[in-house]
Order: sequence, then structure tokens, then C-alpha cells
Amino acid sequence: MATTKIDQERCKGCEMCIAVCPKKILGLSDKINAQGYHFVEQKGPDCIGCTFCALVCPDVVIEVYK
Amino acid sequence: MATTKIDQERCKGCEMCIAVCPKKILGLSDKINAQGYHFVEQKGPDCIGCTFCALVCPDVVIEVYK
Amino acid sequence: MQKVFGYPRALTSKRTHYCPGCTHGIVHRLVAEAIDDLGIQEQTIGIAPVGCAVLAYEYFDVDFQEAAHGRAPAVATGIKRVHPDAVVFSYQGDGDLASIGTAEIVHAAARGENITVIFINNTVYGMTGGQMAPTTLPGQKTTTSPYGRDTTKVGFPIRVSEMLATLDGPSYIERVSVHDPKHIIKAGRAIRKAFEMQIAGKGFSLVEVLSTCPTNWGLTPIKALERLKEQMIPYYPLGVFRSPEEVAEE
Amino acid sequence: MQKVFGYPRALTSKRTHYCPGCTHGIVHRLVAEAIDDLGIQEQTIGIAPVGCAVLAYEYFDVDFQEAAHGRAPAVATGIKRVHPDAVVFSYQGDGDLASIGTAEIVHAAARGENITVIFINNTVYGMTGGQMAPTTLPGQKTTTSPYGRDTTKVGFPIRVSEMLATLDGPSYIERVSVHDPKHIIKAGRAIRKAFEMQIAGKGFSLVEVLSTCPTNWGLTPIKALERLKEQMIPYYPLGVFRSPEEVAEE
Amino acid sequence: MTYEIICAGFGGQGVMLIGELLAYGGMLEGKNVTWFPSYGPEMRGGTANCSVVISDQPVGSPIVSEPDGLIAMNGPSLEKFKATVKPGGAIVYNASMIETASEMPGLKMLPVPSNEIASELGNNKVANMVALGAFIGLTKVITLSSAVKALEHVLPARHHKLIPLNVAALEKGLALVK
Amino acid sequence: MTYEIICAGFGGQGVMLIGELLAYGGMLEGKNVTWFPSYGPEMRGGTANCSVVISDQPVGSPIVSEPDGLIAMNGPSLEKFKATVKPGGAIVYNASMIETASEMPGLKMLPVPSNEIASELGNNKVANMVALGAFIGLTKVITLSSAVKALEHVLPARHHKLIPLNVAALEKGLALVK
Amino acid sequence: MERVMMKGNEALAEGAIRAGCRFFFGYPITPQNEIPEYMARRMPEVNGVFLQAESEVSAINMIYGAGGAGGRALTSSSSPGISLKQEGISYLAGAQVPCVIVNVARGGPGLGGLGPSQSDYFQATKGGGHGDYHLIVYAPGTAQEMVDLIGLAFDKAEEYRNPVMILSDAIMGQMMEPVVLPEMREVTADQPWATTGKKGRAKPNVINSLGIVGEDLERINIELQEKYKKIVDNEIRYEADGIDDADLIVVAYGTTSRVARSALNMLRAEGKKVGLLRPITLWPFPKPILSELAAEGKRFLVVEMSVGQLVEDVILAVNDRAKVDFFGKLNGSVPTVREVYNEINALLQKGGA
Amino acid sequence: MERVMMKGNEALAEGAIRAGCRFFFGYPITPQNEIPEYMARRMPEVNGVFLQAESEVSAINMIYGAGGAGGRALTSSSSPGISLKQEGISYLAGAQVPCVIVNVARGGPGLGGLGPSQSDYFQATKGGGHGDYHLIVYAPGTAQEMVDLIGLAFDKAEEYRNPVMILSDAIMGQMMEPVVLPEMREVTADQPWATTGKKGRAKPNVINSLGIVGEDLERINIELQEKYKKIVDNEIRYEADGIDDADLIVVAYGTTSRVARSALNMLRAEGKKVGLLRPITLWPFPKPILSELAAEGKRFLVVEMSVGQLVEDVILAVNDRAKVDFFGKLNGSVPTVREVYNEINALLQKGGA
Ligand SMILES: Cc1ncc(C[n+]2csc(CCOP(=O)(O)OP(=O)(O)O)c2C)c(N)n1
Ligand SMILES: Cc1ncc(C[n+]2csc(CCOP(=O)(O)OP(=O)(O)O)c2C)c(N)n1
Ligand code: SF4
Ligand code: SF4
Ligand code: SF4
Ligand code: SF4
Ligand code: SF4
Ligand code: SF4
Ligand SMILES: [Mg+2]
Ligand SMILES: [Mg+2]
Repeated sequence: MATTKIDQERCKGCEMCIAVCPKKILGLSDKINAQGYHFVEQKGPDCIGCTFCALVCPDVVIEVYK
Repeated sequence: MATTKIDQERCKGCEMCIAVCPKKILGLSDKINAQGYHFVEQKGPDCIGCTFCALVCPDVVIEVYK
Repeated sequence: MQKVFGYPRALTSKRTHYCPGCTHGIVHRLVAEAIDDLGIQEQTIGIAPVGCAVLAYEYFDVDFQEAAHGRAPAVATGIKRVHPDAVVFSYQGDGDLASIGTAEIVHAAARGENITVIFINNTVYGMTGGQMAPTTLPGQKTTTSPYGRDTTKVGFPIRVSEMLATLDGPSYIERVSVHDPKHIIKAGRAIRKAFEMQIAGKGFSLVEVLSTCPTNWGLTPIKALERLKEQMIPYYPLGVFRSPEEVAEE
Repeated sequence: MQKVFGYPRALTSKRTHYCPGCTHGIVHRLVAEAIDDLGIQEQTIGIAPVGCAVLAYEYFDVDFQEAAHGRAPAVATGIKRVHPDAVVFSYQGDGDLASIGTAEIVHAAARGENITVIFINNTVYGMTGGQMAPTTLPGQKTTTSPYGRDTTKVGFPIRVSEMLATLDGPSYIERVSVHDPKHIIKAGRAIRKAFEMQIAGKGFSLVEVLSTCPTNWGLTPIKALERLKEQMIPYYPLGVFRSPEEVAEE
Repeated sequence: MTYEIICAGFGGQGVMLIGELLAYGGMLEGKNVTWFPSYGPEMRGGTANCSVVISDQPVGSPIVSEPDGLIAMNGPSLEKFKATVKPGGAIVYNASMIETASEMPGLKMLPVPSNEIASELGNNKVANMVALGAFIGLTKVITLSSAVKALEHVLPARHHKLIPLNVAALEKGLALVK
Repeated sequence: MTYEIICAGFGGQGVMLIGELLAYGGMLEGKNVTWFPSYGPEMRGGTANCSVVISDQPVGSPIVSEPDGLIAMNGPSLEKFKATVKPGGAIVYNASMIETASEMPGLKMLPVPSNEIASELGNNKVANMVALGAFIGLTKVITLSSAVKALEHVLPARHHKLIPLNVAALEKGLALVK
Repeated sequence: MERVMMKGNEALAEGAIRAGCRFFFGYPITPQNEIPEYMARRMPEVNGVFLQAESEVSAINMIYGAGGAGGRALTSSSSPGISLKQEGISYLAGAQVPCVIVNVARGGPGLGGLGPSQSDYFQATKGGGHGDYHLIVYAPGTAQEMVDLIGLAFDKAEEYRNPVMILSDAIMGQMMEPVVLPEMREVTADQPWATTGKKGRAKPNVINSLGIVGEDLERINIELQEKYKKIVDNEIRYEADGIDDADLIVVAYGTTSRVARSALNMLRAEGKKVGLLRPITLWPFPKPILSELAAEGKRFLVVEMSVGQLVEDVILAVNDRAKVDFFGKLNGSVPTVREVYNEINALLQKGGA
Repeated sequence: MERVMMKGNEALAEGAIRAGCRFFFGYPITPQNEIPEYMARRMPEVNGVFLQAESEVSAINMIYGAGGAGGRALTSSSSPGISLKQEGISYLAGAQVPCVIVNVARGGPGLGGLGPSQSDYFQATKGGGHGDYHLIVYAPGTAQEMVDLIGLAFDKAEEYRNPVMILSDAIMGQMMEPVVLPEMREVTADQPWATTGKKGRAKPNVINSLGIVGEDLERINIELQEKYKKIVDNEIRYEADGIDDADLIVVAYGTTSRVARSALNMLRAEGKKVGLLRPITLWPFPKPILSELAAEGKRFLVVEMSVGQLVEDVILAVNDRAKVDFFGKLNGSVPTVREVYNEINALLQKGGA
């Protein structure tokens, strides 16, 4: 069991984390943050804590817990 | 039979030609030129026209005839 | 549950001004992690370039000097000579390091100056709006090579790591990439190693990081990572170009 | 009797200001002979450096521009772009080319700029009175390395030919020496070849000539030639570092 | 007569373009005009605005600090500039992004649901044109046909196929006033 | 009292050194002094000269253009500078290299066969010291003992073994006047 | 004639090409990037050369080569880059190489900011490089003048064998205005001094600023000073607007002249007697007209985006025969029309000198 | 105290070391080579750093690093090299990095010659780099002042966090004169702003001249201008010699002040009422004293090795309250005592203003 913690205000919606998630559980929100970006959400519970998403995120948005 | 023609006014007396002459026929004059240098003279007749002296002369002082 | 990935201490909490998906941010994090790992935050002094990373001093929580365009290695030298025990690193783009700053990087390397250089090769001048860099690939369109880089007129990209590796001064030079998690981990290791070299007093170390500029490449961040992998790496092979103990690998 | 060795047409009759035994004079003659042989005197434009050869424009009977210190390759580029059919060469010392002018030479080479560079490596700044050059040998005493070049503090000499040979731009790079007649003949051949490359439109060519500075080395001209042979050549191996048709030799 | 305009919004909303159209249109009508852009400190995105001056006389300052007219495409822009508008001036604002705007005494204020109208036309991108059309209708600073002609000059050739759509958006905007 | 001197000759004849000795000697006597070198355009060799000023007051210009005294070690130097010497001034010239020199009205002129005397002492290099000795004898601008003391300061330590030779040359020169 | 809207920077670039410029060497820097980018697209169309140099230092030395070889050569940069070019500029002046250098000035000192500035006035007019030399310095006030002055700049550069600078700024460069472009000019100026290869000439041509032998350097400087005198006598340009009946004359160039013009229009509408004197050449400086106006009893207000540089030349020109006031804004901010209006009004209220 | 004969350049170098300078970065150029060569020998003896940079551009940026890190850092060069440093100098000023820059000026423009010159006055005092900034500029007039002013230069550089320039020339640098050297000083100035590594500080120290966000750049410039005002109020230095009863006062610095002094001595010996005003700080300029003297009815002769740069500041200072004459020599030649003597005499004969 693992999960991510996403600092939505930092997210710029670049979708790079979405692309690398092996479980395909990340996706953009319909909402936008104060910077004007649709931010990322963890959409499903299957996180394996591989940290891929955090590794590619240029804005250090994602923390991973395992 | 070969010989050199030395433009004594250009010579700076560096002695490099003297060092490379296989026939050891070059030497400095006792006299000095207008620049204040003892200049080179061909002191003997055994020149073989190898052009070594001319090749090393930085001041293009020496012409060689053969 | 344990935190297995978190925010590095050596970064401030400030949001960066970088474009979405710009890998400058990844490299910032890797540098900060290396500083954290080595426990050198209180003795590190960074040098920011003129380039997109010009505001790096706002993002790293260490002392910083903002250098004139291309002169970071000279500034680093000045700092290092005053504080030989500090850990001094410059962070430079390819316009900064490989164009205007060519003399400075070559001579810092030749001197074996005991500093670490993080070199971001994104084949373009990001900050000024996408002009040609010395690293722009043949045929690549930029705002100053609008018909594609024509090697018959403006010549060929410079492979900085290979060029500097001909010098006797450097202790460690590696080219890495940040196009996927595996390579990002490798890049992080290289960056840490470069700092370790400095701490051990071995002299000049440089890590060339192949990086993206989605904005000026006109690609989405994800397509930009693909371009990096497919077009840049073939021209700029990854690997160690100089190392006291190893030979070139990969 | 036939004249088998004479004064080249491309030299003026002016006496040089060089010190007795300085090999700058030999290289001048070799360049002039190449110009004569190739029949290009009327279309050649030279660029004089700031260094002992600063007055080269008085010695060559061809058009000349006197460049700012280190910038000869940039000046040559400007000229060549205006007159692509002219034969453009720069003549530069090791302080000029390998220190202040590092960026200019690297980028002219990377561009494959269709010019010829004659590079005089005499391990010292001649004109200014014998300061350390980037090419000064380890341990060598100069006025700014009075205790001998200490590589732990100021790093290692730069091997320019090797460094530039990592670039894709150059068509021809060779290192030669002028310490004896045989090598002088070889040097002359290399210089002519470099010009031929340019005439054939093949791009950047450079000949590095190991040279003496008896005055600042504190040696007689003859001892200086010996030092060149015995101490410089081991550090700066002779040979072709880049050539369209050959591989490195000697 | 000198007429000064500020067009402001987020980067990407096309405020620079509508400023250019106003200036170009003014020029086509034989006026003296200037257009001047201003960007925020962000690398990309962020806010942007441009100053446009249209005049019978040679234009002095190209930077407008007291505009006769304002087109504000988002909230922050309206807030930033509304107080600078000259008495008697006009404000067109993007009602799609600005829910309420307090009246400014002495100014004509026109809310325009630009994005909605643009979406109706099938392309959210022409929201700027809707606002411009309304602004032209409200102020008559240039004619619609000048704006349409300007489009041909200002849009790069590869986008000329989009001109009909842009014209439709301009007309929709203009219609809001008539 | 201000006394101004030019020492001139070929590069290598040691004219800079004798100028330095004059200046240093003057300083040791509590005077204000300056020494200023000037080289020809040649890379090495060629002509060289130096200006020396010795004065009770702060020294103004360190460049002497109207000297009270001239030491000329070769012909070209004598020709170049002799006409600039002030009325009542003194010229010491190297008779070993200058065969004849026309008298200059109002000037004391002393020919010194410096090279010959130096050769007698076994070292051609100290010809400059012979000339200096003579100049000191003729002008008394500094004392011999100041010049001798100056030698210790001006010569690098590795040449101190040559001091006796230099002193001998100075004395030989001085003796020419007494 | 057709008017087209162009940014100042692009107008300048197209103007250069139509004036026969075929060699551009530069290095990117905001806010002048439109110039190299325009050239990169346009030069290949006219068989010209656009080359991005490795640095500003290289660019200025490429110009030295190209100008010395007889080409119409242009470089452009912005403040920090222009500082880097100072050695090269001094060489160009010393060796009398014609060429044009554009400074689209931005805020300083140091890395500074990307907004406009007039704080490089001293550098441009008094010599940021070493030695006694002068550039001819033009300060365009409209996009049209960008086109017109760049053409003139090339002509004057060649006429006098002197480098010419166009001193613009971030606002003048980025602003769009209608311009009328001249026809393309064919330039075949005869430059017998240029390096071209001897081509049968008896003596080689040499481009050089070295004077170490004898009186060489003094001779070079005498020649330069004689030329500068000719330029001062013949090349002063300025625009005078409503100065005859004015009590107070604003002196300003480039962007601030535009801001001042707006303020002056407002004041004239109120019946105030105010005028504008806009130097077009910053060197040679329009000293005679200022001197004359001073003698007539006018007073002056100098408006600058700097702490006061142009104002020194105005004071030197009027030499205490008139009162000179100054209104400046520090780099990082631009004077508004309202501020200038208020300043003038305050001065008018304070009354005569 | 012991007097030793030293060349001006060497006196300056030893003076720097005794003032606690431990970091020298430079690049060879005549006529300043004695400075780096002296440092190369001497620095290792005091555990200091001598490093020959790859260029003047590198050297000035090494100074930026070293000065920013809190070291007493020195660089020296001569005119063309100083031109190359202009970008760096503007950065040093903008980022408020203390350091000392020596210009042993030589003839220009361009490659020029190896003789002395005063034609870099504008560059030094008005800013050869971009932006509104100032260096404190000292002009030593004796070898002793080389020693004294270099020490002062370091102190003032740190006191004001401002780069300081010593403007010397080929003659001042090569001339030998007796000097009395001060004791070696231990410098432990507290520089809380310097980059040292955070070492427990809450906030990082940042050395920077960038102001692209909001009002940042204006704020930087306001801070600079406030500092400059303080310097103008407190740091003016000059030497006045016999000015009280003088009718005519020569204004000259460095080498020409020495030549003038000789001429003035001759004239005073003849009973002429002449004096010397020698600016020691070229910036801040001794404007108040000149202004005062002008009000007293003195007239002035400015003597320079240039076509006239200092003279502009003198005119600005006296602002038409007094007559200002000028005698200059072009680069490549040096005024002789006789020439200056004749010039003054001629002026005295011409009589009052
Ligand atoms: C002397 C100088 N020249 C040019 C510039 C303009 N400039 C700012 S950033 C930059 C290039 C940045 O490109 P790069 O170094 O590749 O960094 P990136 O933005 O791509 O990360 C340039 C040319 C400047 N600020 N100073
Ligand atoms: C900008 C600048 N920096 C420094 C100098 C001084 N300078 C003249 S020649 C020279 C070095 C010459 O050495 P090198 O290039 O090796 O030529 P060499 O005399 O040995 O042939 C230097 C540093 C200068 N003229 N201009
Ligand atoms: S940690 Fe791995 S599985 Fe979990 S969200 Fe991130 S990429 Fe997906
Ligand atoms: S990678 Fe980071 S910034 Fe990009 S979408 Fe994911 S969380 Fe947001
Ligand atoms: S040609 Fe040969 S043999 Fe004849 S003098 Fe010269 S070196 Fe000697
Ligand atoms: S090599 Fe030439 S210069 Fe040297 S001694 Fe021989 S002839 Fe004379
Ligand atoms: S312009 Fe390019 S390099 Fe710069 S922040 Fe944007 S994506 Fe990154
Ligand atoms: S100083 Fe050296 S390089 Fe220069 S001319 Fe003399 S010997 Fe040759
Ligand atoms: Mg880049
Ligand atoms: Mg050399």
C-alpha cells in the first residue's frame, strides 16, 4: 500500500508524471489552481510507491509514502 | 659546387645556421652590421648546397646557389 | 507509512518561474538532493548563470552569486580561492557555458579548479526566446536558424564533455539525461559524485545534463522528453568521459 | 649556378623586430613560401595578432588587419564572409589563441569557418615579457610563475590541437615543429596543405607550430631549439590530428 | 483627436493581437498609431497587456497610462487598469471570467460574455475578437471593416483560413452594442 | 636645488642601472629623487635611456627634457640628447664608442674611454660604472660612497660578489676627474 | 507610399537591408532579439550573411573584419552586451572601420532589467572604451526614424570611415508604428582602403590601430581629431518643435522625447509656451542651437531615463547662460506623461530663471 | 622610517599586500606587468592567491566572485584590458561588490601605444559600462600615494561596498621613487553580506544585480544613488598648492600634475602667482573647492594627456563663473615642462578672464 501527496498549488499540469505512472492512476483535475493550471490528482488507489511520478516532476509537487 | 649569398645587414648573429651546417663552414664575422650584430660569413668553399642554413635562418638572410 | 520521496531541504519553498514540464526543475531537485545527502548545505555556494536559471538563487537555500552571462566558472574560481573549504558549484545553460563562456569553462577545467559545474544542455537559448545554441542539432529550427541549422554555414554542435575531456585538469566529466525515471536516478548519482570529487579535493568536475525546453522546441513536455531521448542522445552519447577510477562506459 | 633557396615574394624587404634566433621568422617565411607556391598573394588577407607578431602586417606583402588580442578568428570570419574567394589566414601566439582567444578559436573551428590558422606555440607570452601561457610546461619558470608552473594551483597546459580535433568542424589540424631543417620542411608542407584545404573549400584548418622564444626562455637560440625538441615535443606530440583523408601519424 | 487604449489579460488570451488589430485598423484609416507590448516577469504565461494610441497628430508617448478605452479579458487586468481610465472613457470586460464588476462612475462599462460567445462559434480562441467587436461597437474608434482588413495583414498567411471565423466573432461582439 | 640627468645608450650597456644608482644614491643622501625608463620600439636591443631627478624639493616631472647632466654611452645617444643639456651642464660620454664629439659651448664635456678601462679591469660590462664614476667626479651630484652604498641595494643579492669590481670601476672613473 | 506596421527593431533591420547592409553579426539579448531574428530570416533572401557569433566580443570583432574588408556590416545588442564590445569599439574607431552598432538599451547597472533606459548615454557619447575617440550617435524617435537613420548611419559611417551607433531602447525597439520603407539600394561604394586581397595594388591595405613606433600614435590621433571636427561642423541633427515662442524648452531624445511630446501637447492645449528640442545626433551634440536658445533667454528642462547624463551636455552647451532643470527616472521605471506634465507645470509656476 | 626606491606599479602591489589584499587576478598587459609579476612572487609568501586569469573578462569576474565572497581582491590592467572589463565593472557596481581595479592607462584608441595617457578619464568617472553607476576613482600623484591610496581604496571599497578604481598611467607605473611602506595590516572586517556558505545563517546571502521583478531594479538604483550621495559628501580628496594668492590655477592629476608642478615652480621662482589644484579623487570630483575658487575670481588651466576630458568636469564645476583654459596632448606624446610653462605664461600675458 502506497500513496502520493500532491501539492496542488505547485503543479503546472505538465502531465509528465501522468505519462510515467506504471499504474496509470494520475490525471489532471478539472479545477485550476491559483497559477491557472489544471493540477494533477491521484485518481486511483493502486499506487505502488515506485516514485516515478515524483522523479520526473520538475516542480517537486509529489511526495510518495509507502 | 655550391655557395651561399648572405645578406649581412639582415643577419642577427643568432648562430643557428652555423649549428646546422653539415660542412661547418659558416661562422660569425668579427665585424658588426648597422644593427649592431656580428653577422655570418661563409668561411670555406665546401658548401654542398644542402640549404640547411637557409631553412633554419629566421631572418631569411641566406640564399643558396648550386 | 513512510515518506519515500519528499521535498529536499536545500530547496526553498518558492515556486519556480520555469515553464510547465521544463526539466530545469528536475535538475534543481537533483542538485538539492545531493547537497542534502552530503550534508553540505551550510557550506555550499552556488553561482547562477544568465539563462532561464538566472533566478536559481531564489530556489536553492544556499548562498549564491549571480554571474554575468558565461562567466560563472570565473566567478566560481574567485569564490573557491577565497573559501577553499566551501563547496562551490555553478549551474549553467548551453548558451552560457558553450557559447559566450567557452574560454571560462575551458580554463577552469584546464586549471583543474576544484569546483563542480552543472551544465544544462537543452540545444537552445531558453531565456531569450529560443535562439540557436552551440549545441543546437543539425537541421534544428530555432528563431535564429529559422530554416534549420545549416552546418555548411554555421558549423556543427559542440560536444562539450568530449572537448573538455581532452584536458588534463578535470577529475570527472559525465553526460547524463533526465528523460525518464531511470536516467533521472543516474543523473542524480552523477551529480552527487561530482560534488564528492570536489569535497575530496580532486579538482574540476562537470555533469552535462541533456535537458528539455518544451516551450522553445514547440513540443509538449512529454514529446520533448521523447525528442531528448531519440534525437539528442544519439548526437550526445551518455557516459563518463573522465574519471579518476573508471573509463568511459555506456 | 641556380638559386636553390631564395627570398620569398610574399615577404616585404623590411627587417623584422624579432629577437635574434626567434623562430617566428622561420614561420613567417614558411607562410610566405606557401603563398608563393600557391600563387595566391593577390587574394590573400592576413590577420595579425597581439603578440610578438603584432607587426606581421609590415612583413607580409599581402592585405592585413591587425586584430584585438585573441580575436583574430572572429576578424578572419568577418573578412571571409565578405570575401569568400579570398584566402584568409590568422597568425596567432599561444597567449592570443589559447588564453584570451579560446572562445573565438573553438567556435571558428566548430563553425568549420573556411580559414587557415597558423598557431605559434612557444609556451610563453613573448611580447609582454615572458609571462605564463596556457601552454607553459609544468614546472617552467616564467615571470608570472616565478617558482615554476605549479599544476596543483594553476592546472595543466592545454593541448590545443587535440582539443579542437574533438570538434566536427575542422578539416585539417596538424602539429609541427621548427627545431631542425627536416622538421622545418615538414612544417612548410603542413602550412601549404592548410592553405590548400581552404582553397578547396574544405573548411577550418590549423597548423600548430612548436616554436622558440630564446629571450624569455633565457636560452641561446641554439639551446632554445634543443629545449623545443627535448621538452616540448614529448608534451606536445607532433602529428596530424584531423584530416579528411588521413588518420593521425608520427 | 487622440484615442488611447489598453488591452489586457492572461498570456494566451490574445490581447496583443486585438491591440495590433486596433492599431493596424487605425493606420488603414490614415491615422497615426502606436502599439506597445508589456509582459509580466514570468517566463511564459502570466499577465500581459498592450498600449495602443490612435491619433490625428504624431503620437507622443506610446505607453498609455490614462487610457480612453480598456479591454480587460480577465479579473486581475480589470482591477489593475479600471481606475486609470479617463473620465468619459469606455471599458469592455470579459464577463465570462469576471463575475461582477462594480460600476465606475463616468465610464461606459460593457460586460461581454466573450468565451461563451466564442464557444458558440465553435472556437474558444476567438473570445478576444468578440471583445474587440464589442469595443469597436461601443467606441467607434475604428470601423469594423478596418478591423477586418487589418486581420489580413496581422494574421500570418497560414492562419488566413481562420479569418471568416474571426470576422464572425467580431460581428457577434459588435452586435452586442447595436 | 634640483639636478636632472639623462643616462642613455644601447640596450645592454647598463644605462638603466647607472641611472638607478644615481637616484638611489640621492635618496640615501636624503634627497627627493625619481627614475624613469624609456625604451625604443624594438622588441629587444635597440636604444634605451632613463631620466633621473635629484632634488631638495618634491620632484615635479620625472621626465627630463632639459637635463643638467648627460651620460651618453654611444654615439646616437650623444647626438640625440646633447643639444637638450642646460647651459652650464655636464656631459660624460663613452669615448670608446664615440670617436670625436664637437665641443658644446657652455657645457663641461668629458670623454671617458669606458670600455677600455673596463677591459683593463677584466670585465667589459662595467664600462657603465666607469662612466658613472667620472660623472660623479665631474658633477658631484652624489658622493662616491652613496653610489657604492646604492650598489648594495640595487644589485640583486646573487650579484653582490661583483660589487668590488663595480666599485673599482667607479673609482677608476672618478680618478679621471680628480 | 505604403505604410506598414513594424516594431522599431524590425523596422531598423529592414531599413538596414534596404540600405545595402549584407553582413550581420550578433548575439542574442533581450530587448533586441527581433533584430537578429529578423536578419536570420531575411538575409538569406538577399544573399546576405547572418551569423550568430559566440559572444558580443566576437560579434564586434567580426564587424571589424567585415567592415575592414569593405562590407556594410551591422551588429546589435543591449546594454551589458554593448559594455562587452567596448574594446572592439575603441579598435573600430582607432582603425577607422565603418560599421553600425545598435544599442537597444535596457536598465542597468549589471544584469539589471529588461525595461528601457537612457543610462548608456555617457558610454555612447563620451567613449565607454579607452582613448579619445567618438562614434557618431543617432537617437531615433520613431519607427520611421529607425528606418531612415540606419540608412544614414551606413552612409555616414563610410563617408567618414567611422563607426556609428544607433542608441535606441527597449520601448523604441518593441513599439510598433507605421513606417514607409524606402526602395532597396544597391551599394557599390568604392573603398580603396579596404582589405580585399591586393588584386594588383602596389601596396597592401592594412587595417590597424597600433602606433608604437615613433610619432605614429600621435599622427593617428591628429587624423582622428581632424575628422571629428569635420563631423561636428557638418553632422549635427535635431528636431525643434515650437521653440520660437517657448519660454521653457524640454530637451529629450528617443522615448522620453515621446513622453515629453505628449505632455507638451497637453500644456500647449492649455496655452502654455513650451517647446521641444530633440537631439537626433547625440554626438555630435547640438550645442550651437542650445547655446543660441540660451542666449535668447530660454530655460530648459532635460527629461531622461537616468540620473542625469544628457543634462551634462546641455549644461556644457548653455554654460550658465540659462537655467537647466532636470527630471529623471531611475532605471526600472519610466516617466509617465502625467509626471512630465506636472514637472513642467511646476517649473512654469516657479517662474523665470 | 626607511625609504625604499620602488616603481609605482610595485609600490602599489606591495601597498595592496600590506593593506591586507590576498587575492589578485589579472592578465598580462604592458605597462602594468610589474603588478602581476610582483604579485606572482609575493602572494605565496603571505599565503595569498595570485592567479593569472585567461583574459581580462575572466579576471574581473574572478574579482566579482572573490569580492562577493568577502576577500580583499585586486585586479589590474591597462586601457584595452580595462575596456574589456566594462561589463564586469557594471556588475560589480550593481551588485555592490567591494574590490579594487587598477588602470595603468596607455595611449589609445584601439591597440594604441605603450606610452602614458589620461584619455580613459571619462571611462573611469562617467561609467564606461552600462547603467547609472559610479566607481570611487583615485588618481595617485607619487609612488608614495600608490602605496597610500591602494590601502585607502580597500578600506573605502568595503566601507561603501563599492568597486574602487586607481587610475594611473604608464609613467606613474614605471617611475621609481622613494616610498615609506606601512606595516602589514591584519584585516578581519566583518562582511555579513558576503557569500561564505550559510554557516547557520537563517537566510542565504546573495550577490546579485538583477531586478526583473516589479520595482526591484528601481529599488537597487535608489539604494545606489543614496550611497553615491554619501560618497560625494564625504570622500572628496585633492591637493591644493599655493592657490590662495594665485591668479591662475592649474588643474591636473597624476602625471600631468607632476609636469605642471615643475612648470609652476619655474614660474613661482619668477614671482608669478600661480597655483596647482590636483584632484586625488576623480570621482567624487572636487567640485565644491573649484566652485569656491571660481567665485573668488580665479582662472583655471586644465592640463591633460587627452583632447580634454577632465576639463569638462572643471567647466561643470565652475559653471561659467570663471574662465577655463585647456592644454592637452594627444595620446602618443607627453607634455613637456617647457610646453606647460609656455602655455601658462601665455595665459598670464593675455591677462584676466
Ligand atoms: C552579455 C550578455 N549577453 C547576452 C545576454 C542575453 N541572454 C540572457 S540568457 C541567454 C541565453 C540563455 O541560454 P542558455 O544559456 O542555453 O540557458 P537556458 O535559458 O537555455 O537555460 C542570453 C543570450 C545577457 N544577459 N548578457
Ligand atoms: C586585451 C589585451 N590584453 C592584453 C594585452 C597585452 N598583450 C600583448 S601581447 C600579449 C601576449 C602575447 O603572447 P602570445 O600570444 O603567446 O604571443 P608571443 O608574443 O609569444 O608570440 C599580451 C597579453 C593586449 N594588448 N590586449
Ligand atoms: S508512485 Fe508510482 S504508482 Fe504511485 S502514483 Fe507515482 S508513478 Fe504512479
Ligand atoms: S509532473 Fe509535477 S508539475 Fe507536472 S503535472 Fe505532474 S505533478 Fe504537476
Ligand atoms: S647550404 Fe649547407 S653546406 Fe652550404 S653553407 Fe648552408 S648549411 Fe652549409
Ligand atoms: S641563422 Fe640567419 S640570422 Fe642567424 S646567424 Fe645565421 S644568417 Fe644570421
Ligand atoms: S524557456 Fe525552455 S528552458 Fe526556459 S523555462 Fe521555459 S522550457 Fe525551460
Ligand atoms: S620575445 Fe620571444 S617570441 Fe618575441 S620576438 Fe623575442 S624571442 Fe621571439
Ligand atoms: Mg539552453
Ligand atoms: Mg607565445
